[in-house]
Amino acid sequence: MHLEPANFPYLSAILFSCVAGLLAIVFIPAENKILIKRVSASFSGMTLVLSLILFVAYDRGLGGLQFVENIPWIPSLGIHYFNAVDGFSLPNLLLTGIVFFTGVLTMWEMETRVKEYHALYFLLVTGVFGLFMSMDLFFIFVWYDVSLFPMYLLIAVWGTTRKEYGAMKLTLYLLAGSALILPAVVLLYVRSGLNTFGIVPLMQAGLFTPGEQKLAFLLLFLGFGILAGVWPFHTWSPVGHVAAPHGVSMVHAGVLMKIGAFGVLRVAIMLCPLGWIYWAKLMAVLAAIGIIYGAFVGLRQTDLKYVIGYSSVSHMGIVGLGLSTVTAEGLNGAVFQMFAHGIMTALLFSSVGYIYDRTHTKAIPELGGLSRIMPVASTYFIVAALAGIGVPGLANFWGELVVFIAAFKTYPPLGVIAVLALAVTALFMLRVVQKTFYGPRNEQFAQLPDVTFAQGVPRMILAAVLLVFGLCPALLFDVIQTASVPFMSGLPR
Amino acid sequence: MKWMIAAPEMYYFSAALWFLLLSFSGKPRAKRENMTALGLAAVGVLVCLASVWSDGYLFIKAFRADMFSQVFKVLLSLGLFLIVCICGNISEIGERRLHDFYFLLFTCTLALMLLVSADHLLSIYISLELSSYSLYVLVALRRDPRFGLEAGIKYFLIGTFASAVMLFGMALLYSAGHETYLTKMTRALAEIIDQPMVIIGLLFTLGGFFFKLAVFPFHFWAPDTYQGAANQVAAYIATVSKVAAIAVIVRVVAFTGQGSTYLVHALVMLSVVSMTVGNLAAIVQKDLKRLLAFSTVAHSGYVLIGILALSPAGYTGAVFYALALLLMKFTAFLVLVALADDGRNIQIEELAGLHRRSPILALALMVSLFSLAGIPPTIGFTGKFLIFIAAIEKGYLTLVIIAMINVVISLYYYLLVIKAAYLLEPITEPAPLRVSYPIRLLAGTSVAAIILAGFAPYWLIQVAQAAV
Amino acid sequence: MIVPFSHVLLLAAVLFGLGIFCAVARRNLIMIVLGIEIMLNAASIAFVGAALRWGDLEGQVFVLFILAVAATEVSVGLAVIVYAFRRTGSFDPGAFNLLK
Amino acid sequence: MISFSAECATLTALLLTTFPPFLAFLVTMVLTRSRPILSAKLSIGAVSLSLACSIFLLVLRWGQPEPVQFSFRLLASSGVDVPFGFLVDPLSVLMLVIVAAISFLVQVYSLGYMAGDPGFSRYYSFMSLFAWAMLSMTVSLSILQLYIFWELVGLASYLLIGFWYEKFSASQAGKKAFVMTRTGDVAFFLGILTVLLNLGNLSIPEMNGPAAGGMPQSILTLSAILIFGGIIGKSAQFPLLTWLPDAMEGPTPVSALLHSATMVAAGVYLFARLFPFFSLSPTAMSFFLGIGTISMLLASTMAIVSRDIKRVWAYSTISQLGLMIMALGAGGYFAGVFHLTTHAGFKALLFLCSGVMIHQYQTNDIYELSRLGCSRMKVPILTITLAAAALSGLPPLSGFFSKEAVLGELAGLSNPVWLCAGLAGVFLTAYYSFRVIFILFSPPPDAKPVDIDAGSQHPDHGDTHHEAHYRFMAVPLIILAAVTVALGYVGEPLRAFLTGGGTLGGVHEEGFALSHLVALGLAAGGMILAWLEFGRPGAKQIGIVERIPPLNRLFAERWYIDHFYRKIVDVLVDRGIAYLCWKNDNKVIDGTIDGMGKGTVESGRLMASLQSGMIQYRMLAIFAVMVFLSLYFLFQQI
Amino acid sequence: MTVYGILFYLLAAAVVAATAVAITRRNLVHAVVYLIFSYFGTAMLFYLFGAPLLAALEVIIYAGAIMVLFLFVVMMIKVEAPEEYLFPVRQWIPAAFFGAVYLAAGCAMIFASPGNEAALRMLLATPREFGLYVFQNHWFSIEVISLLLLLALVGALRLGRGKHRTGDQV
Repeated sequence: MHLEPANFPYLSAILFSCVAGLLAIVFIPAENKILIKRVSASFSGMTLVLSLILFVAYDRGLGGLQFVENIPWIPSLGIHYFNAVDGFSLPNLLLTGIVFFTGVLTMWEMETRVKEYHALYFLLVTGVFGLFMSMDLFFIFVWYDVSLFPMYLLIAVWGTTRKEYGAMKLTLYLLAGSALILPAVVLLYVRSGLNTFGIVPLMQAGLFTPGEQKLAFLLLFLGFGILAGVWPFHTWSPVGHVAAPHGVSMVHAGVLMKIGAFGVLRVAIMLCPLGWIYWAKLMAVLAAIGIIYGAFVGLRQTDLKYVIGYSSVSHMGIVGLGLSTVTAEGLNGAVFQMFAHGIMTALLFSSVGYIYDRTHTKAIPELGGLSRIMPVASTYFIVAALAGIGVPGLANFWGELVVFIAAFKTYPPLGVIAVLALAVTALFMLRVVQKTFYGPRNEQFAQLPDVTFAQGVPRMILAAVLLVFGLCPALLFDVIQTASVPFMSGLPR
Repeated sequence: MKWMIAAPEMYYFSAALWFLLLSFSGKPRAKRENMTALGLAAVGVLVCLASVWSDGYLFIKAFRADMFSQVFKVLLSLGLFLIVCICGNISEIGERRLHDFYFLLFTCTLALMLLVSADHLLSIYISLELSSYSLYVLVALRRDPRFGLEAGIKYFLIGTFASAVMLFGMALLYSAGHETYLTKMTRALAEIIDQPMVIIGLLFTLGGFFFKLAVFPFHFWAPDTYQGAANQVAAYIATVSKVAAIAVIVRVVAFTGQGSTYLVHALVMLSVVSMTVGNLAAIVQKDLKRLLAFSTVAHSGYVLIGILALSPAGYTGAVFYALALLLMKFTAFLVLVALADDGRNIQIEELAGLHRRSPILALALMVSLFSLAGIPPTIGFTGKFLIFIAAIEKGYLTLVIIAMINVVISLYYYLLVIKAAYLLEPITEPAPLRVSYPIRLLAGTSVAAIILAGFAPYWLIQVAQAAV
Repeated sequence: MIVPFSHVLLLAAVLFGLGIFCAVARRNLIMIVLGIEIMLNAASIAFVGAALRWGDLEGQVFVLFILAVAATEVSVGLAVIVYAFRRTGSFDPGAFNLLK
Repeated sequence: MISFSAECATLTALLLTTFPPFLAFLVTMVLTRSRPILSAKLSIGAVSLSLACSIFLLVLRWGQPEPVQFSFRLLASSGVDVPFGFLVDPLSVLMLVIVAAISFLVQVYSLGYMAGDPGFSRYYSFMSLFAWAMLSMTVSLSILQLYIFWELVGLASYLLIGFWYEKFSASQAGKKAFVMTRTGDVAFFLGILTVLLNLGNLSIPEMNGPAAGGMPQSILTLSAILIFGGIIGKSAQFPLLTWLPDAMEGPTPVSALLHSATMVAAGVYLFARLFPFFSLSPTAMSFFLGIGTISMLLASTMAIVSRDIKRVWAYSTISQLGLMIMALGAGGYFAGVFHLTTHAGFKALLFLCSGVMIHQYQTNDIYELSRLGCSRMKVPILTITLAAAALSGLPPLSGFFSKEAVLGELAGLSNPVWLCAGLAGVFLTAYYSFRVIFILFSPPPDAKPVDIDAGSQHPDHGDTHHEAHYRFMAVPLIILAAVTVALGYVGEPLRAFLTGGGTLGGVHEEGFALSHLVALGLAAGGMILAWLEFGRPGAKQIGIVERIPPLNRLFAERWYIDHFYRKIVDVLVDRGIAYLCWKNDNKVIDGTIDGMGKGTVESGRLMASLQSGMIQYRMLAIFAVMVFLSLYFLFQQI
Repeated sequence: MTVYGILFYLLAAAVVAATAVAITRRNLVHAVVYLIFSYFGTAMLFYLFGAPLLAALEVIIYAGAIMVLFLFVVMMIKVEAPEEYLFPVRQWIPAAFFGAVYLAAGCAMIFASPGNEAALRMLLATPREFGLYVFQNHWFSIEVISLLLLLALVGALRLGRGKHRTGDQV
């Protein structure tokens, strides 16, 4: 694999601006809320800018790992502070930057315990960034947990519906996942005999016996899969989505679930390709079930956020399906879908957040006729919903398209099932749109204000991103391919 | 001057005697005694640090000073110092008793140091008894006699019972192997280690130390004793004596248990049961100290994993874990002591609204609990990580998975505590909490230490490796 | 030549068992302490026997110290028990159930 | 050199045709929401530009049947190479013109119809989106690209049908349209994937080319039928035909657009587009023929009994589309496309006329309309009659020629059933269209005609601009009427242009006379029957069918197809699968997890209770464990 | 079987019997007295095993000091004997069960280990050499034990002395 050292430590700079923001917030007196918000907005904006720079500066022709920073951390254990970016992680970094920034803006009106909220939020995102950019198993695990444990307080303190139950469930569930990841990681470390946690050295073929790979892959897949909302282990995610405050839901559905899928890709698939090939069918079946199942359960929901939660179960199923087709297209589609779904679901939650803050209800039957009252807000939601349906011209379409093509090539029957789910998804998404926004003007909320320009900014950004990548997907596919194609070509068959 | 290798012991001996003499003199005054003790403990830390490199034998090889023991002495002295730091307003020990209190505290530390570097079964036994007895008295010293007495009796009876078991075990070992020096036991036991009598003897012998470490089934004293003893004493038991126990178990197992698969089986069972029992029982606790006691039981289970790997990596992990336990448990108790200004027991719901009443304490509590749960980037995680590496190197994957599941369970009750501190609002607004500046400083430092040692543990690991 | 060493161990084991039985089965604090004393005694018999078997003095030395420890134990233990009796008015170990 | 410049010009024209509406859509959507007039201007300007360029293209490409392609790279994913670009051949050019023209007229018309509507600029932005999607779909190079714009067409029609979303029925209809077409599209997509896997390529020329012949017959049939699923959805053919009548909930101009040139026409267009590919599989072709026939007859029967003027035309659309599909299925490439062309003209005319009346009298009911005296609105009533005549295929109007062509194709088939079905269709068409006309013309005696200007107005705008609006609406009517009359006579040159010298879809001259005479006779018969029942003075205005209640109900209820779907969605999906999944999620999966949690806590309580025992129990426990371990070791030994 | 052997078995039997009787006495005084007998037996065993000094110490310290201390306490606290419910079933049945298993396991184990069949020879450790040995090899432990005794003294003092006042404080 090609390694391109960084001329400037952009990645550390991203982490640093997160940590710096965290410290800055910690040292601002809690009374000075507006300053805290400004600080957090500016620091998150900095990360967004940096990730954009990365996205632009990444040499697509060269491919491989770029912006490499490699510092020995615990030599005796072969742990390195090894940050790098490749075609898989770059879109996710960009995604994180966008969602982070917009998430901060979305929660601008929140006034309770602002300081703690933003501090924990920064901690959360630090973990996410770190995980996406780290190439060292130890650090990946560390970042994974760093991004998990703020969730409990974030949900339990600032959340809404059944928040303590949801928070506890989510935290325990995800830590159960990490309970499977850590042994697998250590197993790989020990069995490699190289005394290193670095992914690059561990990737060399023939390092692990097929047996080890199967075992480790299963553990890792289950561990990370829980976070990715793989079918039987998905129940934490709708509950968590619903309970969490909107900004956190955005990060949570938009980025955290991607961490799961990314972990499967980065750790499980890259280190245990044989295990991947061995378990691929299982993955595919679970993913297909998740797709159709999530859509059907979504049909029954009466809570806006529950609907979104189940839709993301379904959409993450598409990601899983892409990962399970042992092909480069599959990987491309999966990563693209991660990005697209992240943006889309963030937009959904952001709009729901606005609506909820005004109407103080998420129950679909109580809503309705909002489109007349807050046309702009509902437009944002509808755009996101359409993206979720997979309407061409918005980013999600491409991810689903490529994944379906790949899946149809590898597992025709599952591909058919997954494609059928499209109709169901359309049904329930449109149902929600109709019940929430259409219908006669709802007098109960008649005097509520519409989104002002300033409030609209985060949603505008997200919608614009959806549109841009929907119109020229090549922007992203070019990047992803630099990672997927060499990886697949180097795969032992 | 070869006596210098015993410098720490002599120092603490004289310090203890000094308090003994004081106790015959005038009436103690809390502030002054605390200051004296603080000074003495601080100097003690320095002494131990100074004698880290000393190496050699004393008393016809009954006393052995090497890197291992000296490092642990540093830990012990550090622990004592920290404990003395939070003894500022120790209201549960009558002011009249303060001299005895500090005398016992220092004696116990001395005993633990002797225990760490004792090399002869007899000296191990005697030093263990010395430390245990000082702890019995310390526990019973609590002013509220209902608690103090009951805790004292339970601690005393189970302790002596365990020590009798241990003695019998030693007798078995001796009668089977004719060796009483740990260093020679490896050779002596090599060929007969698989005889049931020897293993039973070994296990009985370890029983005494398991009692100190509160491993199932010798853990039964822990919850009641923690709950019944004064907060500071409980803190001392939870931190310092645990460190010594880990040290002596590592040493004994390392010297005697080599190549015995049955012993490993036994240890596996005990560790699994300990962590499961500890974590499960902790879920339903209301009293914070009791909860911490059960979590101690669980942690003893984790430590055993590192020890039963019977490999240098495992011992390194155990040593590192000793330090981790010291820090984490101390931080938790620090919060507890700072909250219980009148020395009462803290119920979990009393933590309500802590995040407003004292953010720094709430933070310290959260960090220490997450560290106890083993969440990175805290020292608790690093300790577990080292131990798990050692275990998986020996192929105990299932054991590690069980341990991780236990970690998840444990997180549940830690989160309940954190929830109390951060979510719940007190029904009746309690008296405003006055946290003295030094305590705040201490809390901040320990939080920083936990996180830094978890995030950049390199040189600490080096030290642990050097010690083994 | 007296007897095989195993018989001595057997004696010790029986005494140890009796001690444990006493400590476990009697509902009386003093009897618990007595039982523990019996256990110590069993241990010391084993030690002396072993010393005789190996023909050295280590075992006997152990016994010497066991005597001292036993004395300590009894003094502290009885002090605590008397203290407890003064409070609860009985030797019933079941009387201590405050902590749970 | 020449060719190059020609290509260059073509490309420019193409770009200028397709993109302006999109830009108009973005601008009107984002910037000029609050300025309706400006939005309208922008959108109409854009579409007129497209119209101009498409006509220019037509002129440019006239007489050059060989296709020209331009391809660009849009999606880069290894293994999936989707050629994106433009495919310019007679068919696409012709379609471009139709689409652009109709969109233009409809948008102009809407100036009047939609005036003062609160969502005016939204309306126009959606219109532009619609135009863009349809135009780009027309010239797409690859079937996948076509699918993408096909979806966008569906999206636009969803937005437009549900335009008045305050009305529940409207939003419902929009949703229904989208989901039903989506269902068809799933099949379409699967078909595309099948083709991709077996042909390895999705560009339309490739599929129509010889390469496709290499595919095994079964695969060919399968993929053809799957793709046809999309057509069924879009063109509202037999199983999925119920969304189209509901789509009348949208504003009438939208219906006009939908029914004439864009939405439903897309289906037939796709058929024509892939005609060579489809015709590789006879099985599939006869299947299509069957579907077309069924839909045609069903729809006509429904049209007979409907009282809602727009619905009548909607059913007629379905039946006419069925007719086109029959034609194509019968191998009449030109006939189908020709009928599509003419149908676009007069169907748009029909809707627009009805739109004027509806706009005037605020009702869709034909009897109401005639009672209110709509017959006194000169332009609409005349043009609608004209259009109806064209629809029922009376000479010398365009409908006549195209229908004759179609029937000619059917007559050419070996099996006479198809021809008979077609003729029956002709009869029914004439009957229901003139039923409407006669009802409109002969108001019941108790009619109290309302003066035009005093007529109740569109709710949202006053009388002042009324004249202007009327003019806006009248102009397109007249233009379309002219087209309707004229279009019939360009048939032959069009055939030449399309078939490029008769390569495709041969014509069957034999049997011409017979079938045509019969057709004419039937059309006249239908007309006369309608006159007898509705037209002649003193007619009770009750059709035969209405005299037979069960039949009437059957037709009025659309053969209960809709109930069937409702049932499926309600019972099977909602209360069935979805409910089960949901329960499973709550009870089984979550139940297990929570149960584990509760179990843990309970066992914790147990463990803690062990703690609270007496001292001696604890010693006993220690002793027991020790004994157990010794036994363990012992048995290890032995 | 030498006379020493017979002696050993007699003594062993006596010790076990005395202990068994002792632990079943309801009256604490009786129990303590019987235990003193068992300690005498033990002392003789020590003598038999060639540890005269230990025998003497056993008598002096155990039988003399410790048991007398017990007696003293029992006397001091005039405890009404019948108050105790001797051998509650819930305690002694499991205890007896495990005791039995333990003995079985113990026998199996003792006789399983080959080394234990070694017959004991007669040896004698004169007090002089014993003392020398102790103070040459184990004076470290002696120091520690002295500290332990001191601590026990202090502890006993504190626990015994302060109790009334602490008791009053509550």
